[in-house]
Order: sequence, then structure tokens, then C-alpha cells
Amino acid sequence: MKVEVLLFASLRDLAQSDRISVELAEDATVADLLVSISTQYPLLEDRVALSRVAVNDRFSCSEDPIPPGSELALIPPVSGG
Amino acid sequence: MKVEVLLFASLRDLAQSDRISVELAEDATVADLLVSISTQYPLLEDRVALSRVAVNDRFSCSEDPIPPGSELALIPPVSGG
Amino acid sequence: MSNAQVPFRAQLVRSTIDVSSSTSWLGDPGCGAVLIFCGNVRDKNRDQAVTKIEYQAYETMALAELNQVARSLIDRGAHRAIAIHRLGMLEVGETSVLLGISLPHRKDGFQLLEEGMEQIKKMVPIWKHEHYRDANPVWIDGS
Amino acid sequence: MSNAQVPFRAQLVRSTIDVSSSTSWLGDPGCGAVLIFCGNVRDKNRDQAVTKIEYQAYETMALAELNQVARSLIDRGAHRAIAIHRLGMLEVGETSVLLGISLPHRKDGFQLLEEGMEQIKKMVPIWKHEHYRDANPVWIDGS
Repeated sequence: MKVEVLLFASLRDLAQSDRISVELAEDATVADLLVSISTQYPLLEDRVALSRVAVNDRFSCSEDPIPPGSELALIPPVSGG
Repeated sequence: MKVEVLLFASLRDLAQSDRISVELAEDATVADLLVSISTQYPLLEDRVALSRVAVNDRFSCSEDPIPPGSELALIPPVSGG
Repeated sequence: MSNAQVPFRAQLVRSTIDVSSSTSWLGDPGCGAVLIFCGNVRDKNRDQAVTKIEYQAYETMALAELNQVARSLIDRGAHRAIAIHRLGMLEVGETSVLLGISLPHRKDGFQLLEEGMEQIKKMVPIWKHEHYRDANPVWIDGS
Repeated sequence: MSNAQVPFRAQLVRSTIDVSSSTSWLGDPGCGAVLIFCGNVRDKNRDQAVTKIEYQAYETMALAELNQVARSLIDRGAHRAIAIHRLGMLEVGETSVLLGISLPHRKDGFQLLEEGMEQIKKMVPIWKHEHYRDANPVWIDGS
């Protein structure tokens, strides 16, 4: 399946877009998503290693599945406050 | 010597005045002052036991002397804030 | 809870954060203590002279996480809690974040406020784009 | 220290304490953290319904001690500190005391603010005369 992943901060600047499209296996987990991003967008690889994935506005764990239709986002270390 | 001692809160209500006059020996210390207040104003005795003495706007210690002309005050446990 | 039905509140705003309206909202006749933290833009970071900071958020999630921080402060003893984060470009000295709580006694308030700020710093997806006097702007996001 | 020569301030006042003017005064381009504690009149104490509280001070000494508290917060890392206590009769919900500090980083601020409040509660000669719905007023002074 093809999913969209929202980008922020330096990731957005690097990709020159606020989202990327990623090819995934149907039963992909969050860990698989991170690997796929790094493979398909080598420019982002360094920062992906530091980032968490949010699924539908919540931080996820590596082994979580990716339900079709979810809103996905790559969350680098936050610096608000 | 005769000194004036400022009163506050319940002490002021008990004495029905914002100050009392106390007879002291010339070389009296703060500890002597407390004893003299209790002797000369028995109504205040219970609360005097809980109070500190301020000499010229500063908390004093029992053994401190009482310099003539000082502003003296009896400070029961504070409850501001 | 006299003047609000929900005892916690979270907001993302794009204009000045008004500390006095937050203080009023936190007021509660059963609370003797109100504590407020404001995070302001500093003129220096990592030895660089900072001129301004742009804050970018993943807005839906940031609001959900701010709400979660405020709610957790209620769960841990605050009677009211408010968390506000500003987005967009801020000048030095302006307030980027306000966290406030009210509770019956002050005793536990200081640590609660601190823990709330730690949560915000860790969990809320907002990022700074720092602008410097003598260098190009940098995203502060683990880079 | 851009907008004041003396970095600490203490006041005794007889009207509403304005949190926003204190917040403004605390602002400093070198400070990323502003913390404020407000002590408000609660509607209950020792299981009695409180209707109002009168605060009485030994004014010269109270001002000196408040100054001392603010100064000691500067000595321990705050860049600015303000301590304000209100006197006279206050209604439930009104603010009797405000303590505020600003400092470069938030880390030490919470404990510093707490310690400042402990100092005020212990050292500043001010007393409450609590008025109750169902009983005569009582001085809270160790009685």
C-alpha cells in the first residue's frame, strides 16, 4: 500500500514538502515504515533515526501495525516550550 | 529603663493597645524582656511564650542586648502569605 | 469548580499570551495557590545571539498532547490547569508557552508545575526555528 | 538587566495585586523562564467556611523581610525577583501574596520559588484575621 507521512521542522525543509509518499507492505509495522522511509528517501535517513512516528495523533511503538487510512507523521525530537 | 514594645494580631487585641510599656534593667537582654512582659502583663503570658522579639526591624536572639532607643516588637508566629 | 465546567484547558494561539486572563481562569474559591510558568524567547542560545524564533507545530497532535498534560495535572491534584502554546514568529522576550495550575494548598504545586513543563518539553510536537544575528536559522529538532 | 536598575522589588499594597504588571517587570531578554506564585484567599480553613481575611503587618519590618526574600532569590540564581503582599480586608479568591522570579533556564526555578514562599511564610511579620460564616473571627498567630 501507499501511505502519506507528514513532515515537520528540518525534515520538511530537507524534503521540500510537508509530506512524503511511502510504499509499504500491507501488514507493515511502524518499524517497517521507518525502514521504508530511509530507503525511499535517503536524504532523510539521518534524521529518521532520531524520530518517532505518530499514528492518528498519538506516539506509536515500533511493533504497532499501521491501520489503513491512518494519519501518519514523522516526529523528530520536539523543541517547543 | 522603660521601653515600649509594639504588639500585633491577637496580642494587640488582648492588650487592647498596639503597644505596651515595660520596665527593664539597663543591661537587659531579649530574654529578660520576654520575662518582664510576662510578669508585667500576665494576660499576654501564654502568647509571649510563642513569640519572637524584633529589635529595629530584625529578629533577635535571646542573648542579644537591648540598645536604648531601639524599636521593639513582639512577633507571634506569622501567618501571612 | 465555580466558573468553568471542564477544569483543564489547552490552546494553541498565534498572538500574545495574556497571563492575567489565565490567572483569572485559574481562580477557584477552594484554591489557595495559583502557580504559573511562562517560557519566554531568550536572546541567546548555544552562545549564539538569537533575534527571533518561529514555532511550528503538528497542530492537531500538539493540541491533543497539551490537553493531555493539563488533564494529567488535574489527575495529580490540581483543581484547574491551563496550557497554552504560541505558534508563528516570536520576538525576544515574548512568551511562547504558559502553564498554570491552581490547587488548594501550595505544597505540591511547585513539583507539579515542573513535571507539567517536563511533559510539554518531551511530548508536544512543536519545533523551534531559531534565527540568529550572525548565522542562518536552524531547526532545533535533534539536528 | 535592561529595564530596571535594581533586580529585585518588594511591596506592601492595599489594593488588587496585578499579576500582569509583575510579569512584565520580570521580563528580561536573558531569561527564558518566568515563574509566579499567587496565594489566594480560600473559602475554607480548618473545616470552617471562611468569608474574608484581614491581613495586618508590622509594616516596616515586613517590607524589610520581603526585600530580603527577593534579594536572596537573586543571590541564588534568579535574575529578577518580585515579592508583593497585600494588607487589609480581602474577599475569598483575592490574591494576598505574589512571588515571581525570572531566570535564564527553568530548571532551578521551581525549587527557588518554593523556597522563597517558605521564607515569606516563616519570616515576614504579617498575620491573618480570618472571618468565618459560622464563628467569630480568629487571629492566626499560633493561637
